[in-house]
Amino acid sequence: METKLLSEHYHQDDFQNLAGYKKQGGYQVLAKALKMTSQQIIDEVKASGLRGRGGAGFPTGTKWSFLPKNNEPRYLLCNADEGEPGTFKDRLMMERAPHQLIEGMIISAFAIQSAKSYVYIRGEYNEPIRIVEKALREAYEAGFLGKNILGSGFNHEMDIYAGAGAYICGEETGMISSLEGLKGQPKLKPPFPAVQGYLRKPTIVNNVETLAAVVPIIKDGAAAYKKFGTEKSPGTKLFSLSGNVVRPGNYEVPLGYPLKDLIYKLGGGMKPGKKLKAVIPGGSSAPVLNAIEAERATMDYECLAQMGSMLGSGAVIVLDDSNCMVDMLGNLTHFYHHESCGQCTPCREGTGWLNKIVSSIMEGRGRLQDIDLLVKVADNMKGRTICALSDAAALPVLSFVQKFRDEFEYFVREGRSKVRGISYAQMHH
Amino acid sequence: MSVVQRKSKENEWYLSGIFAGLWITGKHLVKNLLNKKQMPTLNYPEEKYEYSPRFKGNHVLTVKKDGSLRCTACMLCATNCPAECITIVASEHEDPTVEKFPIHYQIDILRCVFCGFCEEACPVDAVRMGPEWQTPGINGAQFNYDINHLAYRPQLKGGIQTVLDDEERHKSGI
Amino acid sequence: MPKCTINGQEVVVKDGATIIEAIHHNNQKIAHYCWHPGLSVAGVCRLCMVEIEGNPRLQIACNTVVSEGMKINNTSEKVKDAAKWGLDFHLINHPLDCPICDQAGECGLQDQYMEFGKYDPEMAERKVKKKKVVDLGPTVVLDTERCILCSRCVRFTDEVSKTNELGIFNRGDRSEIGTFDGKELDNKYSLNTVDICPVGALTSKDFRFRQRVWYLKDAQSICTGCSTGCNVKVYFNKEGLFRVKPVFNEKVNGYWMCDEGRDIYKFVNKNARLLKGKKKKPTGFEEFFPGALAKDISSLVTADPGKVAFVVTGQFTNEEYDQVFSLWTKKWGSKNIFHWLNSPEKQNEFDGLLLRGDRNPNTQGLLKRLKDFGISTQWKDLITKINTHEIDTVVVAGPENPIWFPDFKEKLASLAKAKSLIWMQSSNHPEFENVPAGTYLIPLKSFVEKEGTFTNYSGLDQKFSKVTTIVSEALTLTEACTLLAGENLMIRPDPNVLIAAHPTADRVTLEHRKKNEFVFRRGAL
Amino acid sequence: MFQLSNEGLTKVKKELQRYESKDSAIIPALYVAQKENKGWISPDVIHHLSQVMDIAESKITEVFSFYTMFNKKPVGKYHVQVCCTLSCALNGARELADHLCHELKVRAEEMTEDGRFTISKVECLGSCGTAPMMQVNDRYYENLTPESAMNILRGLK
Repeated sequence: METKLLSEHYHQDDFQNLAGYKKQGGYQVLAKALKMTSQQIIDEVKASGLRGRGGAGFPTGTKWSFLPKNNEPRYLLCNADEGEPGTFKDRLMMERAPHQLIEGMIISAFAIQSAKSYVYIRGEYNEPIRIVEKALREAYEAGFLGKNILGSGFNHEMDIYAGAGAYICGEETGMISSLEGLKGQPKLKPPFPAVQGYLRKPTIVNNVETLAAVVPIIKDGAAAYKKFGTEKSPGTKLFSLSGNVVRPGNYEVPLGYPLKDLIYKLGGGMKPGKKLKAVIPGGSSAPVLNAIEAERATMDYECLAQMGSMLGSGAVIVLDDSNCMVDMLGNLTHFYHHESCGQCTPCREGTGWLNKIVSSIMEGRGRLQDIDLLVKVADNMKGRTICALSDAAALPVLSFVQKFRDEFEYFVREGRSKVRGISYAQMHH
Repeated sequence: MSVVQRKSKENEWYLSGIFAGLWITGKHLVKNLLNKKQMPTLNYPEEKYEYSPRFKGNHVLTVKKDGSLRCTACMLCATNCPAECITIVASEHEDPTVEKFPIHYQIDILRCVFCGFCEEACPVDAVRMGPEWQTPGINGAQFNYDINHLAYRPQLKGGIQTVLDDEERHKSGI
Repeated sequence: MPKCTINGQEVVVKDGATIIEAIHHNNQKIAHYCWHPGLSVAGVCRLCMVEIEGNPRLQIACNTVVSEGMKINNTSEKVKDAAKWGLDFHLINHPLDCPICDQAGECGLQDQYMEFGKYDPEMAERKVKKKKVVDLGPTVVLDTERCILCSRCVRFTDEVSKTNELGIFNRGDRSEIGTFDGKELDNKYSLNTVDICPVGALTSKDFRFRQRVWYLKDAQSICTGCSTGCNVKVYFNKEGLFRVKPVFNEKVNGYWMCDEGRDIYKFVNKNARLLKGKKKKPTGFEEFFPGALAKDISSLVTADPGKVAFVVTGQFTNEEYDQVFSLWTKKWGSKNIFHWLNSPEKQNEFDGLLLRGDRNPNTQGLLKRLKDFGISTQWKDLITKINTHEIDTVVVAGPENPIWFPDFKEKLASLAKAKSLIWMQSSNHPEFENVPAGTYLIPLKSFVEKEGTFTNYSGLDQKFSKVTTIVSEALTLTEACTLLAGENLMIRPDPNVLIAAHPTADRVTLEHRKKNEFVFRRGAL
Repeated sequence: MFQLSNEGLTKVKKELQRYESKDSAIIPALYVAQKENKGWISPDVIHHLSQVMDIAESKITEVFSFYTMFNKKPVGKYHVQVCCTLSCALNGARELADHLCHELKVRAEEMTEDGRFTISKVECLGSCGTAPMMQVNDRYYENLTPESAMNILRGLK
């Protein structure tokens, strides 16, 4: 069963509108929050153990407390540049409940005493942009945004910024660069955004789901929130289930939920006649799990980390046994090659190199040492760049080769796929 | 080494020595007349000696398929030349894939020691040492071989092609 | 002043210094491309990786500030491996153009690969092809394939010249440096981008294909292009000078110099020079050995020094001024010394970075000496005195580079009205063809052929030494004036000539000669 | 020469005021210009924007060439973008794209002869749960089959 903390009313059509949202108790939490002090809110969020839902899983309250203690203007940025292949939860949240996000953002902004916030939405999301824009107008009209919100003396402005198609803008400093009107290339750290971010001012960047989750935390308190999930990964999370399952979609379950239940109970299991082959549990950057590991895995930060993978953005991509893993890795390396921003050399050249090696294996030009070379190149891309895209490109390669090496060797030796029995040219005309 | 002159009676009688020499000459004359095929001397210049194809003789500048010079004017041959006999003046080529080429390439063959270092240094197989070994000339200037002589002299019959051409090199991604 | 340990050695560095600065300060080597001390930190080449005790991940040295007690290591296997692979990543799409690349011999990739490389390339795929020989503007040619995207040039146009012509377009390994369609990289400092380019992606049109760098020697000198007095390195061989590059001097020019200053080698080379002493006769010029001519015509000067005027430009060294002025004032008691100031209206112009309107290297030195010797003459007095025949003979110490003297023709014509004109100058000028009979031309040495001191606009004295000899017969201003005064030149023996100066230094040079001379002399990128 | 319409000009001017840094207006301005220039950005457009916004051309070009949503060459009236990344690929998106290309007799990234369609294979569009999918201009079409996709394209005026 799903545990709907955030998505309870997503099926209602009028939940998009202010009226419908208010009917379900909307903006009452804001009123409550504005009566608290900002430190109380930060403490509450810290106590709830809420961890960033965008991918890295950094504790949100801790992140907020990194802000310098002064009166410098600061920014809150909402990261809605959902680009990780397999992830589509933020889109659902913005389309179904834009006010939930706005409410969460105002509370968070109040907590960090920010007077200005931006929602950075990826440019392809025309529908969500339109909906959030409309919701913003409604919120301004109703006095939830602007000067002296609900008579508390707290002022806050919120605006939207549409990206223009770059995966790397989902990285927080890449997003800040993009918002500043530059290429979306990540910035050197240090200084960290909490010290010098947008326009060199302290900036907090949070994912849509993280900011929305602030609402139930303030509403019922940290203790109530901690009842869900596990000790170290409290709360619920939206998981985007996609790939070869019967019922793909977004499912909200508490963290620590077994992966096999997610696939078989909520997702309806595999398509008839197909067997589970592998699962990528946290968006395309997460190392792949094979069927045996997938049986044991529970969806929380610790368990997946222990298995050498990660929870990431919570995008579960299910692969059945009709898929050729070499082909799928080719697809992923192509994606990272396409999306590398080109700033750091290991990533810029490495992603291209990986893609070329996999392509030449698929096109029948591969050599056995190419498989080892893939591992070597990926190993040397890891941890050598400004942002994590290089790691994100390297990890799937390492895990694919490690766990499905026989398929790669077969492809090199025979020039055709072990699973599908056909060559690359036959796969793609 | 100094020449030691031994004074002796025998030496005073040089005529015996002369006849001994004439005897050897005559012996070979008769031998060669009887067996002309084995004769080591040739009727130069009507007849010429065939050296091995690997003989390091006069330089040749190789050409590409279209007949233009292969040389990229990198000056490694000139740098490597122990006799400093190679002079190159580089220039910009219209074709960006060629980019650089020599407008002037001169080898002072009288200074050359035929060591073959230029051939060895060349990264693009542009200069080779051919099997030619006759270098006649009337005055000093004629021993300064320029591009015309090095690449297109009549003996080369339109130039010697390199194995790998620019275009192929670029296509194969070097 | 934090104290840190680099490879086991304790080093004290300035507050806020980064690790790479500390390592350079400690004279140790570290691989790097994108970091340049005169530009902001980009941190993109990922080569300057160091291991910091207590940090499991390697950090880049250029963006990590040294903190107290930091233990830094850049010689461990882990760091070496990172540098090796970092270099290999740089090279996988870099064309093997070295034979035609102008940078070969002073290339960052070549140098650093020799030092830190993997020597076992595993790239077996096709390289990315990009545009070659892109004409970027009047001074620079771009090869996008060779570019390793260190972004130094982009940062230069962003931060130093502030002209923003260059950008990195596209993304991933399709990224390339370029200018917007049809826009040119055309600013007064554009050639600095060629200097800071660690590879042969940006090459100077002026120097392109003219020489291989290993045929050139270099020596330090002072730019005579304007009164800023940038410290420069001139590159030369027996054929003459080929190019000029800036040398770091915090007080004067920082890391940069202007494009106009890079042209100073052109008027020093033989084809632009006055090679022989000449005497104009109605039938044409008669050529003399310069020293002999000067001695020969000394009677023109010594007969009545009171009727001789000396015209001087701000292009000579302080030592020359001192000696010549004392000859004039002390020996002959004459104060007929006139300062030929070119374009006086532009004297105080300044473009905000380096280039100044005063195109003489030593105007300040000249003015100071004129004052010291109590000379305050007006140019118009000289003209009146010539017209009234108060002055018979005019001795001119002319400019090295007549391009910056727009009034050259006019001045020559007005001075030629004197009974005899002795014109001493290093460079030739087409106007010399039209001088009246009775004019003498004496070739002088240029700034690379002599040593001395220039005083720049701010009053800073900068010494420079002799670089090479181009016109061996030419005289320095002092020598010429000594001969004009009827005296003989003396060669004073150098007392140090028989003492072996630096026996150890010679050995060091020899050792490095064996390795790679160029790397050694250039030092860090 | 490309010129923004008056309406577009006001929009760009408004975007210039909207954000705290002037450069932030580059992306919105490029959107406005792309719409007015038949769906793609030519050097003309950048030159014009540079004059209107007083930002160096190289900066605008950097931004324009970095993001995928700005088209570097003319596209058809309907720009059909088929997501081909992992989740969609698992559900046959690549075959879908090939099918569309085959049906319209055009290669990927190229315009049909009548100038109506351009088919591009693009990276993840964030609709993985409803794969395979395509985006035609601004609109998403999800849960496609080769036939249904072709029907949609045929139905476009």
